[in-house]
Amino acid sequence: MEKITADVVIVGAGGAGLRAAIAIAESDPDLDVALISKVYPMRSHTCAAEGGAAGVKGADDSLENHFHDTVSGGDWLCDQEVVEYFVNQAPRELVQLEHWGCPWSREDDGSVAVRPFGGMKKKRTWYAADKSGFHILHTLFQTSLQFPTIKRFDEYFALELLHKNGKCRGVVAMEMRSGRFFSFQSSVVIMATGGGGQCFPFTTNGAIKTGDGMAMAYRAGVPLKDMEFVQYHPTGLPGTGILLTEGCRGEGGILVNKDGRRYLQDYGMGPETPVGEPVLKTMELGPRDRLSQAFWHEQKKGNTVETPWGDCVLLDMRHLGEKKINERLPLVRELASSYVGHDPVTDPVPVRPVIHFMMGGIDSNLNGETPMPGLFAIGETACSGLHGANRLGSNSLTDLLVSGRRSAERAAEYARKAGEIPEDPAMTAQSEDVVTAIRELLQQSGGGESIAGIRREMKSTLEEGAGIYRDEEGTLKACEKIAELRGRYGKIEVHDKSNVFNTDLQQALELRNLLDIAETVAEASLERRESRGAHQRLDHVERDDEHFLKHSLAYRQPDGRPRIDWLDVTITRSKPGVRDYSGGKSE
Amino acid sequence: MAIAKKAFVWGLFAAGGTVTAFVFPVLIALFLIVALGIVPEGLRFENIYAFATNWVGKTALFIVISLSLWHAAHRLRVVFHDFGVRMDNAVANAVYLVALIGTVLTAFYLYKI
Amino acid sequence: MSMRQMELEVMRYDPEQDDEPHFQSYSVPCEDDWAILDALNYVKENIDTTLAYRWSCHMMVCGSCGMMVNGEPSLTCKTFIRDLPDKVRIEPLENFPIERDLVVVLDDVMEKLRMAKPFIIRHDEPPPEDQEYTQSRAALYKFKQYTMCVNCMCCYAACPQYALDSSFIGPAVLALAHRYNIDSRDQGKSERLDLLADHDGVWECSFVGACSEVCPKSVDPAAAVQQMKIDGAKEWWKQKLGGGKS
Amino acid sequence: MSRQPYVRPVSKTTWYMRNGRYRKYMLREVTCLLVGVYCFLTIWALAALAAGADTWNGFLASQQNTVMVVFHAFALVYFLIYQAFDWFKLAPKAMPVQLGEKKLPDRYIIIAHYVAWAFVSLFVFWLTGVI
Ligand SMILES: Cc1cc2nc3c(=O)[nH]c(=O)nc-3n(C[C@H](O)[C@H](O)[C@H](O)COP(=O)(O)OP(=O)(O)OC[C@H]3O[C@@H](n4cnc5c(N)ncnc54)[C@H](O)[C@@H]3O)c2cc1C
Ligand code: SF4
Ligand code: F3S
Ligand code: FES
Repeated sequence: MEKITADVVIVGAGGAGLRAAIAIAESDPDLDVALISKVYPMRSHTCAAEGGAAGVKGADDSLENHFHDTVSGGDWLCDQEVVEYFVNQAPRELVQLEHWGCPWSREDDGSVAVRPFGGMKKKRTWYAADKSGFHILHTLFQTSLQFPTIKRFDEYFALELLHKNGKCRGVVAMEMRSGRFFSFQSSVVIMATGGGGQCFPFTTNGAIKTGDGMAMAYRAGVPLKDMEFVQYHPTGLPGTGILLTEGCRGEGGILVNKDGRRYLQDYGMGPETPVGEPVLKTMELGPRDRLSQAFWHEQKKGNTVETPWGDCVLLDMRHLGEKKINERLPLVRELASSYVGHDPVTDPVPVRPVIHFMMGGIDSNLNGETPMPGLFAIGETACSGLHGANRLGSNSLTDLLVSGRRSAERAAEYARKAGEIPEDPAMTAQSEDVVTAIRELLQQSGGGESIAGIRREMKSTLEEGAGIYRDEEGTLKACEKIAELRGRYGKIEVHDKSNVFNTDLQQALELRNLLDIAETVAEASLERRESRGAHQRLDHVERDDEHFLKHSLAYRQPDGRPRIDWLDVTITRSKPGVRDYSGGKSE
Repeated sequence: MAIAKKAFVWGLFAAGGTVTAFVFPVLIALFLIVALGIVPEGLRFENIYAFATNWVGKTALFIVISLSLWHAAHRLRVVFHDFGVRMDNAVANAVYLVALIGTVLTAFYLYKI
Repeated sequence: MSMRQMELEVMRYDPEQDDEPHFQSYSVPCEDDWAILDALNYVKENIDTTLAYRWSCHMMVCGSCGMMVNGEPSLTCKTFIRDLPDKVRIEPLENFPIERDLVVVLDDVMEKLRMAKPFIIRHDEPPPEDQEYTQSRAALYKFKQYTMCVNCMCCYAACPQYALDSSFIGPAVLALAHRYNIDSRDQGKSERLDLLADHDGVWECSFVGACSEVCPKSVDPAAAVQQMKIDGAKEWWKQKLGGGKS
Repeated sequence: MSRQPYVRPVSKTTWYMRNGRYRKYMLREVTCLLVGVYCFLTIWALAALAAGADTWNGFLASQQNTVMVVFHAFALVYFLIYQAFDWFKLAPKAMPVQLGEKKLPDRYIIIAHYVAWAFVSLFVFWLTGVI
């Protein structure tokens, strides 16, 4: 096995990983950065983000406003010092991106334009048409090309963290094209591997979002925080899960059930507003979680429409007319026509809630530090306490930048202090063990389990047991089932034996990661016996600040099952209050 | 860094391409008309001679022919390349030389008129 | 929804087994609204787990799923079976070495991306860190189209000049250089000139235009390259004429 | 090492047979031969003109035969399709015109080219007394 040493290893080259890499390269050209990614950087799922990135801009807005929107949006589960830092740094980071060439949309006077977004009191979402994440990612990637100290390892699949005496010491990865293994040894690893929406059946997340970084950290003994908080987006296309932006409803699209009734009025989001005249915070412009929950009730009542892709409700935009749709929602028209064969100009489009974002992740703080010295975590894979129980739309893209830069500063400092990476046979041995396990996985046969089969079962288990609404019985069942699937995973067979670009093996390894995090989602959902933000329990419908104004922490036990512990939330200025559910709090 | 000579060569090619697109259809049409046995008024010796002795006429003829030659030469160079002839330098020298000869001849005859 | 039985003829190549690529046929029950990528995923999940190909977003934005579909470079998540005959041939993108099955080696273009210097270069001070550049909508519009490239490399698979000589920098990278050249915030045009100067740069393009015809994102790299040539020609005269004076 | 990327052969001489798009391109490129031919025909005409009225008339007479009629007719059609119209079609790519926040639609640029082309053609016909 080849050994590669670097001062800082970054796993993940999405928005967060790239931002961190640039920050290190800019601040200290003496530090070598190894940037590992399982796909070419511009394929990272940051490219799929449409809406935009939030940061206070303009005289009528204030950092205070952004702070309060975020904290109440997160149902007070946010760590407030993190939010404070975040809202402070957000504008600066977004301007930085502008200086690097991001093609932000503009106002008449040539300044960067901002748009309104759900849950944000003021217009503060910076956007680049309906491809904000795409442009952010490409700007960062292209900017990173000027730094010779960033050494990229594209299409290297990270497998396992290396650690010794509780300290992080690197990571083992496999080069996809050759099947060769590499031991990246370093005193600092920044984990930036994105979310894990692929553990659910319907998701806006790409195939690569398999929670690898979370699982690696979890197996290395680092807890996963707030895993029960998973955000649904109410209007995804059935089948593919492709996102139809909130803009559809912002422009005046309405949601109806099979009887043509605007059912949202039955779930506390009324009174019904006139068609084509959307009113902020009511009906279709209610919050994401509420809309998704209303779908669930309609489905239970049998009011949903049966489609080839399962139960749906209808997003009706016909009254907007062809001209407006072409002008404001061209991508939506293209996506809906192409993927479900319904042109919004002439047909209502079937939609359903789809998994969108994981608030939870590797336990980290303001600086991206995790409980394991030397291991940092940023972006969607981390849970710094910024998003609390429910992320506000457009806070995530900004977080990639803010947490990326901040953790890079700290990581650089840590690396400089740690100095030379010593030759350590124990690390090489640890790496060898990882490889041996994979070789064994490749060899084993005859177990009779298939990767796709277990994956399907896992997905439907989570959807049923830890979906939009949860209860004791369902989550318990999900926990058992996933533990069982984890057992059966031992009997899978990897048919592809090639060393070259073995995607069969990759999918097997990703499935293992998904199972690990799926189990923490189910287990944390079971233990949080209250309803808060994206976590709604039918058997505990109220928020319970007395017992659960706490982060959950999932630790992996020796038998592989998670143990849930609790951690206090940092509250500085904003005491828990009523989250105004009459609308608009969530994005 | 200096820009490759190709910038110059290409500039002439593009100018020539525009000229041929605008002028050659009507030029070919004139040849066709003549071939059909009709000699239009303007192509009678006295008239065409008068046109070609006029400096405006001379300049126009020179520009059209030389740029078109250049255009043809450069494109021919690419055609050779596209047909798999890979002695680009030799090809370039040959085609540009022919274009140059054409240009010199044009100048020479125009001068003599 | 009705089903349609499709026959996929997929090019396979495993360097550890094969000396050269061969075709393998799969009969796939497809739903009407499927893209070719869905059919491949069906194969991978249900018929043959060893098939290797790249994909991620399934929404035409990550650029990883470019392949030849019946000879045409295409994003397979954007190529729908309803537009295709019952028998479809799927090959890895042309003009790139085949790593494995439908996966090609992209090293060459990835390295060339760097040559475009695709980042803002400034000689003057940028504005302070809390203040953005002003850029009119017109100025943004000027280069916006060239920012839409997803690096799917379909244009490289379509460009015969790249096929004939892979030292040619090629459409997408040149379009990217042009994107920065004409961004009102950038002052690095002269540093990107070697793309114009070099023989492998814009001059290798003979304006076949195939790149723009296949581009799934309407980037129109052919246009960018022609504009760069005009820029180059202008610059040449400027240097010649200006050179005398200095 | 297990990697062994496979490079598909590309024929340097017959690659354009691969698809219609390439063939069309090649048909366009070979218009340069026609341009060359007409350049030298014109130079020949100039030489005749320089030599005096008799030579000029002789030149005209030499052109008047069926072979030339067929050749010119073919050349005219071929040239129009593969060079002139193609050139006009592609012009907006090379020289886009932006008016404020919108690009002038390509068709206007193309139409402008056709108008100019018609004007040039008519002018030449007028000059030569065809019309
Ligand atoms: C459809 C959609 C729309 C969205 N819209 C918005 C929006 O409008 N505003 C907003 O703020 N947020 C939005 N989000 C959320 C936001 O886009 C994501 O949270 C964010 O992009 C995540 O960025 P990241 O850098 O953490 O991870 P990613 O961009 O997902 O990158 C992860 C990186 O890690 C690498 N990686 C993963 N596993 C491994 C491994 N095992 N080995 C090596 N490398 C690995 C990958 O290759 C990749 O480079 C949206 C999300 C989706 C899905
Ligand atoms: S220019 Fe178009 S075809 Fe070429 S890589 Fe970019 S998006 Fe793909
Ligand atoms: S196809 Fe190739 S030759 Fe030029 S116009 Fe496009 S780069
Ligand atoms: S899968 Fe992302 S572009 Fe096709």
